[in-house]
Amino acid sequence: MNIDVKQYTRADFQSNQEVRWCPGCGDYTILASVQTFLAELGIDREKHVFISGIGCSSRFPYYMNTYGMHSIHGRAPAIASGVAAANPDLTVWVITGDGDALSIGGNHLIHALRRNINLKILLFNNQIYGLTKGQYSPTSEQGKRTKTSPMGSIDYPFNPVSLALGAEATFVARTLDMDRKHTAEILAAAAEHRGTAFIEFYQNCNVFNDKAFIELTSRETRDDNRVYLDHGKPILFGPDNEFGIRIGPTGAEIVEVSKVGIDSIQVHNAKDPEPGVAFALSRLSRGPHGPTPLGIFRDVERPVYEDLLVGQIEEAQAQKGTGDLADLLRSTGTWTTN
Amino acid sequence: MNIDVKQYTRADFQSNQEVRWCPGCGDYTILASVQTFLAELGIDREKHVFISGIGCSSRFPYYMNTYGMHSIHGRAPAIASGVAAANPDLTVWVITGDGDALSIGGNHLIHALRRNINLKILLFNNQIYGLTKGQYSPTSEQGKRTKTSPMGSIDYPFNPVSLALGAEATFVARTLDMDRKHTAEILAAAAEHRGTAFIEFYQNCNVFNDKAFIELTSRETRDDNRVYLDHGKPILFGPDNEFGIRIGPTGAEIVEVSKVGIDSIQVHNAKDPEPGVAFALSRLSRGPHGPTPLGIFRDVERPVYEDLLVGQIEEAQAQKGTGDLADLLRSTGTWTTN
Amino acid sequence: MSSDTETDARPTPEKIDRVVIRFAGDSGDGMQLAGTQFTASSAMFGNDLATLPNFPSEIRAPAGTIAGVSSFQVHIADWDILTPGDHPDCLIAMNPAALKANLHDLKPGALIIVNVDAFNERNLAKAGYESNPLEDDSLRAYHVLTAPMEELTKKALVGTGVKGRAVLRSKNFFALGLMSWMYSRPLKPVEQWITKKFGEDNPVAAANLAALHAGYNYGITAEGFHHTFEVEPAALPKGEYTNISGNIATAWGLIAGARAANLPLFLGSYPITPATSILEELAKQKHFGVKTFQAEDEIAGVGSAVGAAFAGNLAATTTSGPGLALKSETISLAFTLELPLIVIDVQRAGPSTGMPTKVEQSDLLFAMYGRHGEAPLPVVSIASPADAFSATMEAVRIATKYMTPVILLSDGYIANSSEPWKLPDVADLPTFPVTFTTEPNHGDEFLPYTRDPETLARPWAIPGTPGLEHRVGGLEKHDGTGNVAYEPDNHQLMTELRAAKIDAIRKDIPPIKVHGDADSKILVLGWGSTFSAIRAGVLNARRNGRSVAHAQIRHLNPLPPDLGDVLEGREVILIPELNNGQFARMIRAEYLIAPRSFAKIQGEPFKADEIEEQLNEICREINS
Amino acid sequence: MSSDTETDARPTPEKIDRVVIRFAGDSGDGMQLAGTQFTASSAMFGNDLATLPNFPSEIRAPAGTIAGVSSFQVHIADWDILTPGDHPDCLIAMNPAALKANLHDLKPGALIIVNVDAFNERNLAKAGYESNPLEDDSLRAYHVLTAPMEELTKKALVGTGVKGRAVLRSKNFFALGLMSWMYSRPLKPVEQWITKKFGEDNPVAAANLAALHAGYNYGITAEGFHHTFEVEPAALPKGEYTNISGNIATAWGLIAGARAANLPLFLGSYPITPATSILEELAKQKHFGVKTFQAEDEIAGVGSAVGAAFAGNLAATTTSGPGLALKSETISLAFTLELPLIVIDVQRAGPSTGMPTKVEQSDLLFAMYGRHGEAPLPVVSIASPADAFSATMEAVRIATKYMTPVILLSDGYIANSSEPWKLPDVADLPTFPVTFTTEPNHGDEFLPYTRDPETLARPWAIPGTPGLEHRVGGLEKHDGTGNVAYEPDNHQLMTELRAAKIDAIRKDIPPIKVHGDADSKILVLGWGSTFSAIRAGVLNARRNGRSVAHAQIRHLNPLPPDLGDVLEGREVILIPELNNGQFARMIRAEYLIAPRSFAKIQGEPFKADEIEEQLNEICREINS
Ligand SMILES: Cc1ncc(C[n+]2csc(CCOP(=O)(O)OP(=O)(O)O)c2C)c(N)n1
Ligand SMILES: Cc1ncc(C[n+]2csc(CCOP(=O)(O)OP(=O)(O)O)c2C)c(N)n1
Ligand code: SF4
Ligand code: SF4
Ligand SMILES: [Mg+2]
Ligand SMILES: [Mg+2]
Repeated sequence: MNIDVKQYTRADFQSNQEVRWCPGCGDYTILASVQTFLAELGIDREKHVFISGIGCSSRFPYYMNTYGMHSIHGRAPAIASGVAAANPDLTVWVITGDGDALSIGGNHLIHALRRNINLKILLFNNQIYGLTKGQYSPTSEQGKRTKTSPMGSIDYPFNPVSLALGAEATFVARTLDMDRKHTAEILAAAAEHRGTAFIEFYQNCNVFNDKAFIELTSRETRDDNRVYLDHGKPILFGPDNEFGIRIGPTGAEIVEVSKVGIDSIQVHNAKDPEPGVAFALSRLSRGPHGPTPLGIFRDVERPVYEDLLVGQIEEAQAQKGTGDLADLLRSTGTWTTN
Repeated sequence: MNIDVKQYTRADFQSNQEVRWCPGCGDYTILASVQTFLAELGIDREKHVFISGIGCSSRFPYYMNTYGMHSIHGRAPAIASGVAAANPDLTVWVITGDGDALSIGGNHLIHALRRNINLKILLFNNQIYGLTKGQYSPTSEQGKRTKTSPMGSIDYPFNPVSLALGAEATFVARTLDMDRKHTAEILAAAAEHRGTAFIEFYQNCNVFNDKAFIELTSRETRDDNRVYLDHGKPILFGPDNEFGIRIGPTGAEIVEVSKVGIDSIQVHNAKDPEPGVAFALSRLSRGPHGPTPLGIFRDVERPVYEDLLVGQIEEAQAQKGTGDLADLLRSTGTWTTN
Repeated sequence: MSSDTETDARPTPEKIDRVVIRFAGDSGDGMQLAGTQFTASSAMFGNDLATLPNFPSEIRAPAGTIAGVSSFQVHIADWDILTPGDHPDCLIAMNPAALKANLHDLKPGALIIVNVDAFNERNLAKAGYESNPLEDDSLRAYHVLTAPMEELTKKALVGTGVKGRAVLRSKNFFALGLMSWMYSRPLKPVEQWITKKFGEDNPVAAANLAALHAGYNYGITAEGFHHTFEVEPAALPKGEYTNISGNIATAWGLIAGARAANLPLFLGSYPITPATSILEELAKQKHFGVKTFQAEDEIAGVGSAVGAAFAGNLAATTTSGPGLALKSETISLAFTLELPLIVIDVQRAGPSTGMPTKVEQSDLLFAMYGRHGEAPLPVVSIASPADAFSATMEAVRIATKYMTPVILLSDGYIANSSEPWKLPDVADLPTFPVTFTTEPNHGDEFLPYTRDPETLARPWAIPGTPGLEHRVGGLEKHDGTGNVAYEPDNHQLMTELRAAKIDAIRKDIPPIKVHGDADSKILVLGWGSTFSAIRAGVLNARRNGRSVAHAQIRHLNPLPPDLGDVLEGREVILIPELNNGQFARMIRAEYLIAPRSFAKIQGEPFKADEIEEQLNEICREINS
Repeated sequence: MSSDTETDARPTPEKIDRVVIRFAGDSGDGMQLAGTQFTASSAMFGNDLATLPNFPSEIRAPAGTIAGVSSFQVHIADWDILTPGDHPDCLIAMNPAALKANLHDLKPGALIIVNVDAFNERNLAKAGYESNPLEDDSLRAYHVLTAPMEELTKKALVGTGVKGRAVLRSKNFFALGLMSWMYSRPLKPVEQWITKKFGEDNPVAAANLAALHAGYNYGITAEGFHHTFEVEPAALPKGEYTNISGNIATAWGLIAGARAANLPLFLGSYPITPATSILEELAKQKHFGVKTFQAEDEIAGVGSAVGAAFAGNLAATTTSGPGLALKSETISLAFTLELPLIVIDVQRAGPSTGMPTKVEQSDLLFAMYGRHGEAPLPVVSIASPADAFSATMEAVRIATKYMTPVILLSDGYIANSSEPWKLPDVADLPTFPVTFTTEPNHGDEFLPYTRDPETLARPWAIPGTPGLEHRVGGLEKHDGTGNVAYEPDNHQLMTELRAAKIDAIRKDIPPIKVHGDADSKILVLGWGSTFSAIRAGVLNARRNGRSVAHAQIRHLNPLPPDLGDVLEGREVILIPELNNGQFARMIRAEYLIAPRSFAKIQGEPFKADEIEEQLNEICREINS
């Protein structure tokens, strides 16, 4: 993103529509974080486009005083790809939910990631279908009782970070709705990244899946469970950083720093060209239970789809000149009658 | 699979339809391998169901003298899921191509994998759209010139093994169309596995993408490039097994055995409950270039979807008896008028 | 405290034959629940009834605003009523927005009961009131009673263990208690429901019971509430009744249909408003052996169903418009595979996402023509919540007898509203058991595309059957063998055979019942959920001396064989539809006549009055 | 060896005014290429022409079987012809299967040229011949010439560097050389093409040139080939011509349309037969600034196009029936967003996968009604390969002027066949430049759903425009502001406005041209690719003294305003369609008249004869 600082306040990014989420919903916090961040970022407001699918979270664009489209269920990454390809000068955001992105929209998501189109994808993972009032989603834990799984869900959930890494994503991060400071850091890094940036937000749905992330948010347990990944720093956690992560021949494991020594602890390298370690880190948790990595798993450079697309057009024009219609019509040979 | 050995020959599995692939197509070899394997496996012929999508490879069911459906593009895993869920006694095979499974059908594929439905998915990856006569596919290498990418494809490809692992697959393997012995081993392990088994076949399309796998098939280079993964054995390759794979803090790397010593070489563990190392191994190659792992990356147990489904029905029936319609109609309360 | 003791204190209620009551409040106020429970006790009491829930939209609007108002209307009567009523006799308004949003619908002189605690400045402003309507005399045309519901609920809950903000959640039970007093409803069914739902020992149960009784007792003690009403049990035909909503009846119809066909039931579905509760209901009925597969999307929902059908299940898929669109390609496959499949479209207001919680009938032509290639399908429609059960069974009968997908059209009004349903005797339900083919049908070969000479259906041989191994697919197939075939004449033949098979269903459709003045020169022709409004409107018009006939068409494709005769010779054929005239267009094309289309596209069902008014206008025109 | 020298050796050819030639062989034999090159040199020579390729199916059948036969038919003439011809005058059969598969189509007495080398026992058996037709006298009704094409090709290629199995790949050039001799076609265009395609120094180029000349020379020297023919250049209207196939013309029409609208062109598409070559052609035209996005599926294809339209591109998506089905939900979104979008459906035989390489017109009603909710769209059809250019431009004009998706119906026959097209003067092409909105349109506000009073189109303001930030979406929206709205009256209003906008396009449709005997009591009414067969059939009937009128309808929704008048007073309206009577059904519904439907569903276009026969029958009936 081309950062050309303007003087904005959060209010400049608030639309005139009343925000219509349930009181207490985690979506409010993320909305505030994003609006505040954009004001700071300072990119011209008219350059931002928010594309969403369908779901509670997908109402987001209505509340942003930017260009936006509340599209159809699951298709936001495809539509946003068209916006970005058509006009690479825009800053295109995708707002989506766990059902929208991972259930009906799974295919568009993984293809956007592999193409590395310049989209910032914010996935609001509340582990439930909120808008349709409480059915299990592809991130709901097995055994979860919901309206469509009265005896417990029998679907094994996706780990969105693992899935994204398996789909060749160049930027993958995870954060928490209520952790506004961390959210701001992650948003800044995502905006900085050229290519598809994928951010999983753990977002509380206090109506249909309250406290899903309580282990990460309650005062009593959060220090035990938030494992922050900071590029260039050893991965430590616990109230006194007494635990750490080590990478060994079986993947990533939690170790006590005092036992293994600080040198065995993995120094986080989000820029590792290979996603192997990032993937191993993503396996530390199955959903937000127990120690759970938060932060940027991966942030690497790879040619961006739009750049390649525009590059080919420029190359073709350099070779053949900008197209001439009359020539085109004659390009397969003509004959003349009189 | 319940193996109840019958006396079959390959001919028992050949339908009366003429096989209609281009002469020289890798699909012939895979067909022969599967027919031979099924004859040996000995499960009742009528218990096999082959479901395919659309593509050259997807004509496969027509040539099998079993139950089969040549369905629509990309949807075979969803349809097959219905077959398996409806009748868990059947042995359900999915035949699909790189376009069918990974382009239009990507979503159904990843969801079948996470659910761990008892399907055997054979993906014929020829890195091209064969049936529609040669457009790049989601596994075509960047820069590939095809009818729809005259200046070279700008899409970054999927690594099907990485994608499957990211989608929580319990069984993931890769083999080569022409390596019938290896194919037979992999098919046997897949048949043995309860849950979704995913096998990537490198399949040569000699008409639209000839020699895509030449580095793995030509006499001169194949020993340098085939890295066989055998459970419980160190991962060695090269004409004299002079190279090996080591797992370190940056993932999987190729090392010279003489330099690092045999003890540093990773002993392959397909049963590792965590997919971290399998994923790292999948990153050794980007498509079939240079040293490329072949074999079973992962083979672990996890509850199977149909078992859980049937289990809940049985549990419900144990609790409530098999449903009585008259009771159901009265279940929300009634009143009587006279 | 037991509810029975209180009833002694009742003044003698005024007997009325019918009443339309609307519970209205903020989405968070629990009005759907209060209304449903009021309905349930009225049902138990033996009234005839019809309901109409009305949700603001899928997502919560800010509390206190007009957009956030949710309402539930119930019509109870001592006779056979049809619609939830056009204009309420009584409105319960839990806040200013609820009053404002609903006032214009009320009958003149209607009773309004307000939660006066909510009429503070903030709420008045949110609702857009400049002055308090309870004080500015603007409601003088109505009979207004007030109750401090929040304060009294708080008091009632002391000692129940429920505290803080949770207390106010019980205020809907206060309202329900008060209404039960006013309309002489028994409290027992509600009490039982509360105990069952929350568990005896749950403080929430205690809180709700306390609020319920507090409301009831307020009626006893407070001034103004002493004029009470009673609607006597309806003289419904003798029998056992339950109060049924359309989606539940549809779910049960699938279970009954599978039982009649002697097949296991499989539902492949993806949640979507307003169809979701069919999936939810079937997910609860696992002990019937029902398998529900919550798919990753609609395509997988119908795809899994096609797979299950191939494997020998009675397969169904449920959805609404956007989902039907996604399923189109796969339905075309199922059509050419000639497998039975029930595709249920609970229509909602479109296009695109439209108004998901609102009713519309605008998928009719899509159901008819919404597939590429020549792929005609039977289309069956549901006329009312209670009709859903038998209409669904009929769809199953057609699908299994003719080996074809069937589209069953329901809608958001049928889905959520309810009415009394006289329970059928299970032993008397139709049966149509399926016989799978187990033997070769052509020498020692099995040809999957031979046809039954009468129905033109192909045989159903399922995987697992030895000796009948065969392949099916989406490519054109050879008549008989089913092998891939590109011959020109074969394609023509197969296209014609497939069309002829669907067309032959026409013979199997029962005669149309014409209601009202059968020979009238005015016929009202309807389909689907317009039934109740049309029937009531026609009844009223006839009571007022008009001669009118009414026919409601269940089978939309093929159309009933006697429809031409029924249309013949009418001067005016009025087709009311919740769309832009789609059925009217079908009738034009089929019979080359010009019906009069009455199109309403407002996300709401017809009112009986609107139908009657149309009829009046027609009569005026004809006579002038 | 240069081709020019040889021509001296020619005997004087017989002048004929037209000839229909069919090249037939195994799919691997390169018959499409031979046919295309023969066509190209005829085009250069100045003949009028029409072609009809015929592929067996998408995948190779076993070599030598009937199922594997591929053919290419070309009709060349010295006058303005219309169809690729009903019955070939000359068949080139590269093997027994090709002979068997095509024989029944030939004119009596037709010339058959066979590759005798392929008539061995194995091939005869594969084709299902019990004896060799070249020997058993079964071809005595025809004029048969044989050539040992394989042997001679082998010989000719000695020294070219091409060896082994690759040698036989050049035998199609042998056949082409021989046919060029027989029909006095210049070799030069083919020689140039070979050199350009394979590169001067490529041994394959040398091999193909050698085979070409060997074939030509065989004509000079071999017995029997001395009776040659010549079709003189056609007296086409003065101008510059190119030989164009439908998909290429469609691709170029998009480029021209984007230019006329002054917008960059974006195509989001997923490959599917027979639409793929539009994507392939546009992928080549990057220097026009065209962006092609090969999406992961059809939904993403149209989705990306909707995104590109929102961002201000001329967005298009190309597909065939199964893909149109998948796009349905997104098209409904584009409809309610009111964004321009060109949806091109190159129809093929359905239902489901059907016969992908075969033609059909069976998506018409799907195009009309294939969306949930009330979502009418303009539908434009293409009548012939050359018509594709202007029909596509017309679709772009409507889409951008009225801010709406447009469905453009092509089909597999148009897609792959070709005809001479008189090149328009680029300066004379219509222009309809789009002006994006850049300023507030309501005080200092921008309201995205205000409407142009004349067209009812809404303004198009694209991201990047300061001050016009706004949101659009699939939910119902408020008239003017576009904010989410659930009000009943607003929904009715918006539904009516959207429909009125589409209906208003009617005023903008040019008058129908009635050909033939304009006032005849018999009218043939067609749409799409039936054009050439109908025109030719009507011409022939009229030559034979029948009075017939013909109108081909380009705008299928809305229908042209004068169509009612054109239909008025006809005794018989014949509607030939490659479907089960879909347009006929539309005409019934619209005009309450009963046209006579002539339905052909065989995966093949109409023959002119079939139309003429129908007309003869109608005349007989009318007069009897
Ligand atoms: C095609 C289609 N299918 C289904 C739906 C119904 N639907 C709307 S949102 C949704 C799921 C929402 O869940 P999620 O994406 O997790 O968002 P949340 O509401 O939890 O933020 C569903 C099933 C729809 N609108 N369109
Ligand atoms: C809905 C739909 N979209 C597109 C197609 C056209 N199509 C058929 S097969 C295919 C791709 C085939 O590629 P792949 O899956 O790799 O199989 P292969 O032919 O290479 O074995 C495509 C695009 C189709 N039949 N249906
Ligand atoms: S239902 Fe859940 S996710 Fe949706 S707005 Fe309410 S709290 Fe938020
Ligand atoms: S096109 Fe390629 S994949 Fe298809 S049959 Fe021919 S060789 Fe095989
Ligand atoms: Mg969610
Ligand atoms: Mg492929």
